[in-house]
Amino acid sequence: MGGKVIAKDSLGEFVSKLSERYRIFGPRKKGTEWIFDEVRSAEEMDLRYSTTILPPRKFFIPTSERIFSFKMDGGVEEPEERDGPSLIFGIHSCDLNALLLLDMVFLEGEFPSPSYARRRERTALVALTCIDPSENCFCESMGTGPSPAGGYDVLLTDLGREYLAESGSRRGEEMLALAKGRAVTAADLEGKAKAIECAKSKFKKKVDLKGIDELFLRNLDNPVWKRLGEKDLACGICVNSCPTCFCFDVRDQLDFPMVGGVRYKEWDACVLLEFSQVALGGNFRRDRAARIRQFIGHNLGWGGASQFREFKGRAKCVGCGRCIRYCPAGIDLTEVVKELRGI
Amino acid sequence: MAKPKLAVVKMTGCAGCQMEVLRIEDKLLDLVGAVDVAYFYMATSANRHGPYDVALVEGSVSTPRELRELKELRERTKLLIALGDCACSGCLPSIVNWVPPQESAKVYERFLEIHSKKESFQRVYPLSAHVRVDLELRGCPPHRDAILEALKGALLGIKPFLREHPVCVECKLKENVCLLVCEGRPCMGPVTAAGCGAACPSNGRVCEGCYGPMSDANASSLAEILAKRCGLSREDLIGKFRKYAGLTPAFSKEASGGI
Amino acid sequence: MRLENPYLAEECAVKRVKRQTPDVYTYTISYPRGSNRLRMPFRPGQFIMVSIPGIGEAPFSFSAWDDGKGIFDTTIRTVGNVTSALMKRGEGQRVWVRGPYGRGWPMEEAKGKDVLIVAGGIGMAPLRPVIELVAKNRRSYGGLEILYGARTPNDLLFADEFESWKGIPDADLLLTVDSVPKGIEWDHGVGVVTTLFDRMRTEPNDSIVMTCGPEIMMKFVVKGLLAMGFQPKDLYLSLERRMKCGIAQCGHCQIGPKFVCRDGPVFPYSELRGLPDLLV
Amino acid sequence: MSQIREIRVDYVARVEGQAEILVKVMGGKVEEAKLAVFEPPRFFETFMVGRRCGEAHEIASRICGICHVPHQVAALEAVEDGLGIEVDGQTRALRKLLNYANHISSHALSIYFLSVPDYFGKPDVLSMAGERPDLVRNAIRLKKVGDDITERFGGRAIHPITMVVNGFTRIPTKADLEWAKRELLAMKGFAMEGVDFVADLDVPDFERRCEHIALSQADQYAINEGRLVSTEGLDISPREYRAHIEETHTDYSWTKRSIVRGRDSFLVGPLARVNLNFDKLSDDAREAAKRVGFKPPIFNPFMAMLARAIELVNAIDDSVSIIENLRLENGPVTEESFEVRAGDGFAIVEAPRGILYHNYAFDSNGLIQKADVVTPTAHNSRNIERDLEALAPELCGMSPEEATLKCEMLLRAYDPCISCSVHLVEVK
Ligand SMILES: Cc1cc2nc3c(=O)[nH]c(=O)nc-3n(C[C@H](O)[C@H](O)[C@H](O)COP(=O)(O)OP(=O)(O)OC[C@H]3O[C@@H](n4cnc5c(N)ncnc54)[C@H](O)[C@@H]3O)c2cc1C
Ligand code: SF4
Ligand code: SF4
Ligand code: SF4
Repeated sequence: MGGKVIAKDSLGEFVSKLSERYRIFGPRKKGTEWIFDEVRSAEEMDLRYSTTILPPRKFFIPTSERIFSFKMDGGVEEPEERDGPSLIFGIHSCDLNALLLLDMVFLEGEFPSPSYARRRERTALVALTCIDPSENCFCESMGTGPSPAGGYDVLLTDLGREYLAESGSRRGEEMLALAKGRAVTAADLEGKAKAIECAKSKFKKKVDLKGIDELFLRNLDNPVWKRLGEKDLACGICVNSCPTCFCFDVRDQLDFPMVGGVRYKEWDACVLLEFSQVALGGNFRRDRAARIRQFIGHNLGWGGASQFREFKGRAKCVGCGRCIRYCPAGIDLTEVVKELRGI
Repeated sequence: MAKPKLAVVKMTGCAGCQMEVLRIEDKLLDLVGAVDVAYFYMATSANRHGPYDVALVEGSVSTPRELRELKELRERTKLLIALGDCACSGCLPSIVNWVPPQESAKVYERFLEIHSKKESFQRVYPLSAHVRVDLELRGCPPHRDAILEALKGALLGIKPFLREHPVCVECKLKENVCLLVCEGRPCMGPVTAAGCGAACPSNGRVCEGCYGPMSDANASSLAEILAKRCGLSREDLIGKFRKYAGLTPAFSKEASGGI
Repeated sequence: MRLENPYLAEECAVKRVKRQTPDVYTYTISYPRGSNRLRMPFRPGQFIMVSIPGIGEAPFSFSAWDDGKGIFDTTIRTVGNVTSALMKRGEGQRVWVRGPYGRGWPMEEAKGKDVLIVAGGIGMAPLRPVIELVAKNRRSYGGLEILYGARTPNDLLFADEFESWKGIPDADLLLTVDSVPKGIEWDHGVGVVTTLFDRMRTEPNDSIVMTCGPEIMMKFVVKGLLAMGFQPKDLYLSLERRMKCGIAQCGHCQIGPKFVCRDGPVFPYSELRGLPDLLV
Repeated sequence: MSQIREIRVDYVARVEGQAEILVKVMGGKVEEAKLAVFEPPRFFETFMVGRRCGEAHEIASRICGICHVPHQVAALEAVEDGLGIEVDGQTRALRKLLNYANHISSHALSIYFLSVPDYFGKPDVLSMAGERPDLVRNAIRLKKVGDDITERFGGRAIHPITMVVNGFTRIPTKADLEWAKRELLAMKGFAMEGVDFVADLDVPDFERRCEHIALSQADQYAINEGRLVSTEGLDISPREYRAHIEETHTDYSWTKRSIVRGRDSFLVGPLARVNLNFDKLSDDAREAAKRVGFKPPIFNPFMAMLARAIELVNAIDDSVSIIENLRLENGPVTEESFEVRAGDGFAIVEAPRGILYHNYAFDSNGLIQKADVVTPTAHNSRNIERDLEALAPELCGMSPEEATLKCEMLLRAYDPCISCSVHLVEVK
């Protein structure tokens, strides 16, 4: 696939050209943090962001989504999708890899989700190599960053005064055709490699993945879980900010005066008590210890690709560090792994 | 089928919950079509005595007269719903339960004289301290959507969906900047039941806990975090937990200073 | 290609409601004429998602199935919103059904082997089709032994079919209850279902065990059978977890790497051993 | 012939809270005229002691679920007074907007939900829906506009959350303001018609001269700030309140009752406000009042309903002009972003049903040492009894039903908030 080198000055023009074809969502400052939000120009974006509060999965699996509406006397209506093409600008490698993982859940199973497929299809991805990982990032350990190996339409890498823009798809090629820039040289690719090396040297958190699935299954009774269960608030922040957590609840809501209603889904979280509750008050994960073990175990131990395909070895966690950044109780899954390993 | 009979009853409270019931404006006319409002003193002068299918009871129990009324009501009511914090946990006025009785007697110069005629426990009790409560709609006041859900549930004979998970869930789903983690402000969201739509954090304020404890509140851990991260003193922490729901089992330890 | 919304269900009619115990009813549900589900392959142990608009959706196993007619039975204990609404609305009501989903009982693996069924309470529901299938293809299977326990004699499902089960060639039915209320005649065992192991004739070799019931019961069943020399790979359990989608997406039913809806609900014990959040 | 009559209303419907009325006439002489409140006391002033002054308004809000905004504003102003904080114009404007929103929904409730059914022989507003569908729909909508503005600007319709000491935790956006203006203007027509509608009702002919007290400001219709003035020449600042207003107890009621020291009971609320601030009303409100023949001062307490209708027009007009002049220059503040110090602060605010007095003293840690709150209904309670006394001879000639209804109508005209009247501390 081709590429171009775009001067930083021309990025605005590129974005405005893109905005003629796509609704653009990019990182925008919100208080001390960032969120992915609709933007109209490059100035509205802050491409030096670290991570956003909610991961980009919110665009593909909305926090709350109507499955269908119904009338009591029969008749079901699926929501109409009218949205045109959109584009996520500046998605980091961790979040991009997270989407590839969600694809396994919502596209590759026996019952693919039409709404997810549609949204994936109509959404272009302009990825951005991370040159300044935050103190909580560990994508390198997870093999998901700091620069993505694929899955993007366009990949931007900050080379100082310019961006190296590489296309990763036909759509990417078309997008790059809109950009003003010069041809890519070997020096540019070298610059990218250097930028990645430099980024790698900045990671403070690491996870040793060797035999990690067995590590977790061997340690189901490790006292660490009990201790975490005492600290854990079961607030759900970790799960809701996780880019690969896919769980949801399904509920019916009747309108008043009860002639019809909607069946909708909403993000759910395994750390919440209700998540595993069944009729008559039964609960398979009543203890917070079991729930925090499920969250961390699912992310680093038994979840991920091995749950959806035959092969093993790709964890559900992509190392974005959000759950660490936002946990009020200071629970850090990289530390938990160390503890399980007895380090 | 006869329309279910609804009663809206007030005990010791501020009427805010009844006001929230009235705020179902757009659905009010439909509601009247679906239920028979048999008793609602604030809204109508055509009040009938039970039996009722559903009773929404606002306020806590603070006088012998109310206790009598509540017990009678329970007998006449199929589904008794505690409407709002006062009914569920005593709400802010429950702070008085920690005040020695002599102090509250100062409220009235001739307290004892009045007291002999108009008795008061000088304490507030949630309804569940005295009768079986079928459903609790928490919040100060509970959101009208929850009230509607409860009424629909009553009409359908099912348990309504109420958010028992913490405010943090709704707060995150709204993509608010976390006031506790990012700004070090003493937010009660992690132990407080949702349902308000994370009203306070979405409006730049820390959650004060007005929906009472969530299903699995880890009060002691949050107390530790608030002390460490936000520098709250022991007194501050008591104040935080002894506010809307200090009487609930989940908060009572922290509300009493950790004992 | 246009993908079909997997949550859309087929509107079916409840043809018959039969009371089994004070809180368990068998619902005979029929697909509408011309439904493309009519010829869906069905395996005992699989489940369907049944919903009532406005109330909710819940997973239930088949307790019988008639391929030709597109009719199936599901035997349901009234415990919550969906199940109470089903019970209250009774015959003639319309319900939404989607499925079948999941991996059922190992009817192929069991061919030529003895079949031991151990059921507790409502857990008999998904096992009834196994009994019927074995009876129908009697020569494909070895001996059939059914151990069934319930709280009281009144809580035994399908009591009116016990005689015909006993009539199946080379089949045994052993019953036990936790307690017998006054005034009820009972000449079977009293005690938990594992107490029947003493009287059981199925041997560990060349046999397949299928068990369903409360997880804590299955725990003791597995423990007892392992001690008797049964192999983990021959012990099949049907598990129950909260379920919202039935299609390995909502995440509620996960047990470690397994989705109960996709990889189960029936699992050989060898696949479950060592997984988190299990009682067994 | 000695005639004994007793009129008793055990539990007055369509007013907030729980109260009974007892009137006894013997031989043409009034023996008793009591407003007995059995709504239990909640001891707010007791349990506020020891709480942080930054929470005073949040706690005080729960004194009343109808006039929560004025309670909050009064508590905030009193605490700020004690802390020596001077808030900016934007905060004051937004607070006034919120208080007006509260007046709008409370007045709409009082007129159409609580009082008007009496004049149509109906038990409640919804049973009027068949006959007067437009009236009912508009009344609901008018009340909703007030609630919705409170919700959008205050974060919640009942017990709002964005108002804090020294500002707001969320500043409304331009779009919020434009929306509010649209919503308000959409109801202007109905509010104007409301004045004529209420003026046409057959309001009891009754007059009793008494002192009327309200807040007053030189340059605007006063609801959040100003001096306390009266028809008898009172003119004091909030700080001087206790020197002039005195509270007493009775043994039959949990409500305390106020009188002006050395004088008598007095009336607060919409009638007092319109009487005393007639020239500060918006042009349309004043014109509408004149058109229906409202000539201040009016001493018929039943006319409070008309005053409310006039105030609805004024609240809409004044809110719109506040919105038009708001520039939203200052950002939000956090819940307790002020320096604590010892202080003693006072404030008086107009709740929909009359003046509300708050006073807090706190120590150098900002912990409340003393709280003193006097609510409108406490202010009015003695005056209601004095009206009942004056009404009593007339009641004697009526059928029991008529007499009862008249008493209830009088009470409803005062639009009492009984819950908030019963929590009072005698400060010594
Ligand atoms: C694979 C499978 C097969 C089952 N087969 C049968 C059967 O044949 N007969 C029978 O009586 N019961 C069966 N159950 C249990 C049955 O699903 C629950 O009793 C039922 O969901 C309760 O629904 P409710 O709406 O009445 O209860 P509520 O408590 O009101 O439940 C609300 C929601 O919670 C979830 N939920 C609650 N309890 C359970 C549970 N135990 N399992 C899964 N989800 C739950 C459901 O999504 C349900 O919609 C089965 C469960 C599973 C997982
Ligand atoms: S791990 Fe942290 S973020 Fe997750 S539920 Fe527990 S306390 Fe909340
Ligand atoms: S601001 Fe409060 S409610 Fe929101 S996520 Fe943070 S702690 Fe939870
Ligand atoms: S955020 Fe907390 S204090 Fe605010 S409304 Fe919700 S539960 Fe109440």
